[in-house]
Amino acid sequence: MRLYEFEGKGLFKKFRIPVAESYLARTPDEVYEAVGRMSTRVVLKSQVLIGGRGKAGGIKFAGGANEARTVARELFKLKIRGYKVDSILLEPMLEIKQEYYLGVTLDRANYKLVVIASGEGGVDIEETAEKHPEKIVRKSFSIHEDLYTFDALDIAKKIGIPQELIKDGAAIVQGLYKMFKAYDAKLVEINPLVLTGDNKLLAADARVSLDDDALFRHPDLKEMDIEMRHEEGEMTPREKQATEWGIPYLDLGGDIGMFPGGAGFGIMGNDFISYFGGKVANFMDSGGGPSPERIAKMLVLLDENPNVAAIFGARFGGISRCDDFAKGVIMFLKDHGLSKPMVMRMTGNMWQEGVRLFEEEKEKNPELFKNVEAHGIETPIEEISKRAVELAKARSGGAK
Amino acid sequence: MRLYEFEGKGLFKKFRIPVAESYLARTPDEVYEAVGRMSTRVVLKSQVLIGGRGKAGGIKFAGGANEARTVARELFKLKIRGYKVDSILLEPMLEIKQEYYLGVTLDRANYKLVVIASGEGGVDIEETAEKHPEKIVRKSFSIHEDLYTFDALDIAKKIGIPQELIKDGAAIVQGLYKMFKAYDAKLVEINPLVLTGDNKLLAADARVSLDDDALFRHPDLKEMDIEMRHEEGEMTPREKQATEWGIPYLDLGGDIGMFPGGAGFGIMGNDFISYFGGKVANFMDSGGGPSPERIAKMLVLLDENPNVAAIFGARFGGISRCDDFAKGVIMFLKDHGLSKPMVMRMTGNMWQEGVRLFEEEKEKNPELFKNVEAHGIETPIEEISKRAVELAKARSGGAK
Amino acid sequence: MAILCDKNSKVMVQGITGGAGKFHTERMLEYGTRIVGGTSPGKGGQFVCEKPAFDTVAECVEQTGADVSIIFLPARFVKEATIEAIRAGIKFVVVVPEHIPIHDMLHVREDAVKAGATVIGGNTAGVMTPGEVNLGIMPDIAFAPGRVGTVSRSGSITYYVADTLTRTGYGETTCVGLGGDPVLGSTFDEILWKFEEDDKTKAVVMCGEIGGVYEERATDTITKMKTPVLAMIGGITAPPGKRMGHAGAIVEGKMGTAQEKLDMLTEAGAHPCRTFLDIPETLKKLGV
Amino acid sequence: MAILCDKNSKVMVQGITGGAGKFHTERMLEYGTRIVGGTSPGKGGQFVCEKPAFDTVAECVEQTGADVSIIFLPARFVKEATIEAIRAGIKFVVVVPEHIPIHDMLHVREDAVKAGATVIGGNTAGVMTPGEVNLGIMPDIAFAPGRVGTVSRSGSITYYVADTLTRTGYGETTCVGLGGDPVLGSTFDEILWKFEEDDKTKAVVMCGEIGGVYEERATDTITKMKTPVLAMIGGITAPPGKRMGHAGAIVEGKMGTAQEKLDMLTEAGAHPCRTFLDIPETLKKLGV
Repeated sequence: MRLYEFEGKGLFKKFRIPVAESYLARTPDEVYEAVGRMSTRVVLKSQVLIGGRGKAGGIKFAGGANEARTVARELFKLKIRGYKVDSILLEPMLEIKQEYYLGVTLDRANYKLVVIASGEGGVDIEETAEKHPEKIVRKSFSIHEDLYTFDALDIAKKIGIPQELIKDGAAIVQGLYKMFKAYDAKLVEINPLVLTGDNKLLAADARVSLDDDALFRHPDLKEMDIEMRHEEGEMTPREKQATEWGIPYLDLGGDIGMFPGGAGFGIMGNDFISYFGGKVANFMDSGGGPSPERIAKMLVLLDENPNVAAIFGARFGGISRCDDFAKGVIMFLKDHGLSKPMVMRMTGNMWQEGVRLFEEEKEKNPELFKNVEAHGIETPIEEISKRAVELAKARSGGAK
Repeated sequence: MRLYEFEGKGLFKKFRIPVAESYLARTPDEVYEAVGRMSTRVVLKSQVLIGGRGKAGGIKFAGGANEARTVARELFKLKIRGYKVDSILLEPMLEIKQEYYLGVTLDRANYKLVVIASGEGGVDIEETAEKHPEKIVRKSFSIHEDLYTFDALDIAKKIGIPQELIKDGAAIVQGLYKMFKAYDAKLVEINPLVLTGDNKLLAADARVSLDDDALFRHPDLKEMDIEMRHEEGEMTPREKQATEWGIPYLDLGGDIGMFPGGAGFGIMGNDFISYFGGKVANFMDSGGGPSPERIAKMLVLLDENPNVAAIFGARFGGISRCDDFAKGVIMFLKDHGLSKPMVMRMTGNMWQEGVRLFEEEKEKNPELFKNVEAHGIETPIEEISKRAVELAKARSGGAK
Repeated sequence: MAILCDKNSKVMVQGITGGAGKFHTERMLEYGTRIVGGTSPGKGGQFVCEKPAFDTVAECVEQTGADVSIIFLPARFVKEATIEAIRAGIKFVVVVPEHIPIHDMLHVREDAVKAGATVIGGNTAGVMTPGEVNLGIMPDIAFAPGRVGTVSRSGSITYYVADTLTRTGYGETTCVGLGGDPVLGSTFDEILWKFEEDDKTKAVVMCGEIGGVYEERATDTITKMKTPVLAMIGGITAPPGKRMGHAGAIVEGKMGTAQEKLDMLTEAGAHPCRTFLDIPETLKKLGV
Repeated sequence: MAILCDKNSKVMVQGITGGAGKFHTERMLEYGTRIVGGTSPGKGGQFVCEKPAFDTVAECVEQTGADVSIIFLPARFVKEATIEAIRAGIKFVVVVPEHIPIHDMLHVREDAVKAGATVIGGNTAGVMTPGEVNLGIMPDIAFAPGRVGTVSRSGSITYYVADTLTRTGYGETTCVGLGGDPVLGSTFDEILWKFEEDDKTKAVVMCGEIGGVYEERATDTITKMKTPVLAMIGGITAPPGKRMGHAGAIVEGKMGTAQEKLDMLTEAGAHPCRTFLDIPETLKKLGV
């Protein structure tokens, strides 16, 4: 879960990482009021869950309450790479002598925590790492290790924090590391860490990403008004609908509706369709052991998508059962009806039972299955993929 | 620092170790009032910082508010091994099916934390350990290790907690271990941990001892109304005086006043006097690098003690300086005057300077030094010890 | 022969009394997996499919001689359960549950490395040694004993690959699911090397996917291997950076696009495959 | 020869710019101790007695080649300072401050054992190798080069024993203060064994005291030693259980009364002494 800058800074305070005094405003009038209380020139920072907001015009400056309100009105209309601006963080404009970079993240390949720091902050750290690796300081730690003062001092010195401030710098490094461990973070980043005109170190931004799977350990986030949320950029109406139903779903723009099993083949099925000359309309993941209701909802998403010309279904029953899968498909056919041609394959756990349920139902009501071509283990998935491409071409061709 | 039972139980709650609902009362009337609110027979437990209060009559039972007040009046008059009863903890009387022992402590010789548990609680655990070592479960951990559920379950099972409660038992073991680490404890002990008539596990007592040297890390104790304190049993007026002055001091009953340097020779000097046939009046520790004022106060304690027939002084200047020592002695001689014979030796860091200060002062005012026999490095400390014994015998003999 | 586990493995199930634990214990037993018992703290003394449940792994190991463990427990208990198994001397642990907290897996990995134990998962479909052991949640229908090993991040891909190998007569030695979680107990290189050391495995199919970091770690090992490696990577046509269900499938910086992964593996000597049907064709060319 | 440090040791002082650090740096230099620099975080670049101060031990080691460190810092900083020295490759660390939190010392000990480093203290007067190195706060007057090693919990006892050995012509190889804190970086047995391995040390005087646990740990080692061990224990006549200033001097249960300690050591082969003057007499009898 990504945190907003103001939420991240709230956590920073808990770990004694210095931040500028700030106000959060949700309307232009709140901006006006808050800036009225501040005696300096202010910076207005759009709160969005994505980097690069500066380049996208999400950060502005203003000299007084009136100007700030005018600027805020524009910011609240902004969309930054799909993210709406719901709130603005107001901070006094700082005189900046130097910008540093400081972050803690995971090195998953080596199972370590890594502190990354640089004397050149405020810029794209990945670019610095690539072009000037010598300007990047890296230190790895085991998950059970503490980051001691001496390591923190070493980092602070290596990135060129002035001698009289290295103890302050070290305390920030230690604070950030502690926070990373205490809150099951995947990334905590201060970019830039600034040296101000009056010789203080301040975290001028906060980028914090926590492990969703560990949020249950951190009920105190709620007490800090940090609500659990899904990371959402701009969503299509169908993506919104899928999210409400708890189904991982992405619109991808093609004409073959993908109705897969797990995420693994969900991803690779996309490649197969492409390989055989088609283009998929979506990514979707059923999750492990989906209920018939969920299966039915997945099909609703596809059938009601006007871009979808044909549906490609694949189920390899592992932890899931093919009979449940078949029940879901039948539920959909009965309750909703299928308007698009669908080719599908069912195998794995209980596949014969699934096929039997289909045949039983088909015997009672053949009309229901008029658009369904169902296969079992005997047909390779490549054949199913090719057939889906054919079906889509036939239909899209006919529709044109 | 030892905690009172009620303080220890306060910490237990923080670590979800179940304790009985309880009230703390500081007067018989508070007892009356609290018991009025409780609907069961109650136990009145004297809060003292020492074990064995049960045997000493510090734990009583009562059936109602009136009886409880009468019992409380007696308890408040009690002294338990020198400790006054200032407060009483009131708890409902429990129906007890079984008593267990559970503790976490340090194994200093092996640098480990040790969990000790037994199916036979409520008794002297050291006796059990000696007579029936097979009834004691021990598990050692490194300081950086957590105590996982599986280890806790193993302990709970081995001491015979009923199968349906082993998860509760394990949670108590884990809670106690976490508390030990979180609060820099030297000992945390539940004796007994009881299985109640309604099949619940409860910590019926709490014995907690924290590391004085780590209390700076636990300012939250103060928020829990646990004040830092010195461990004090019954003190003699002189011990109280010394405590106020910050001087480690014990009255030991003999007639030779000990005026030593560090605690090391403070202890061994006692043996020397004994070896040469004398008996010391006290133990005292100057602390490292004592000021002249402190030196003077140490002598006041000895000179004003009527039991002291002679004073034995020894200073080996290490981190302390003999000139400071000499200055302290001179300060005392001038401000207070010495009424007892004193034999002393000064060597180590700046001893010649110390001796010079004595000679200078003696030249100006010989009367001041009439009771002082001062030696330097040339005289072995054994000779000084023997001389102290002689001086005391002469004086005590004369006084008799 | 097989890697990681074979018909002599004495398997225990952590979480044996839970819904998933019971269901899969029964399925695994049906396949012939030698399940000797399991654990369920507080439920020691119960039986599942006539196999005894214990409160702790140590007891189970002592009483049954279990040497392999498979975990069916809620994610939040996995860290301690895995470490418990390792401390009790188990050298191979299969973590089926998904969504294990990442920091927990770092602890697990350290304990495993220290003890010389192998952990696979979380979010793995398990390990299948056809005809001997079904250790996990894989559908047995896809598998047959044979001469190709497989290792894959995804369960469904494992099934499709095995289905293809079975159908074309190659069959499988062992099929390993690494798991779909972002931080895994074992990595491709480690499993590949076990196949390299297995006489019966004549080729290995490794299936990675967009995102994650473990495919990249495999290149050195592939260079050193004599056994041929066939590589598939899912997500070649996926838009980079869009979430794909698996948390592990978020492209990490410059690393991890599917095409880059496939190129790196090919350069290290692996034979790239685009569809499952490419696999038997490649094996044929290699004379496996 | 000497144990732990000798005239070639390059000594650094952690906390060199503080009051005690400065004072003792000067004293140690006067004795001839080869102090090469020190640390004081935030004060790198300053000089004390013309020796450079650095921000970290790693820098100091890199710039000066320091191989021994002595710590003069407030107790709460000792854990990290000691671990810092160990991680920077220092193999011998002297912890002078007292009242180190016990749990901190457990961490320090683990790090030291892992790195094969020796830590003595806290609350030690240090180590003296007469004529070569004064590493700590001992008054040099008591010491002279010679053939007996000493190891003691208490600084004052170290001085008295050395004084006695010096006066009677035996002199000392090295005098080690274990320290008075309840949990110590090194134990009697470890130091005794270093003396056993030192050719020049012909006998060792060990002085323990009531309370604590480290005397008991020494018995096995004494049994194995060829070098004779003389043992003194302070507190023979102390009432058990009453506090004696040193936190370490609280009798722990059945263990730790002075007489019991002396008996155990005697049984293991040590020669008991009651006064300092017993020491030269015993040495004479032993033909040292």
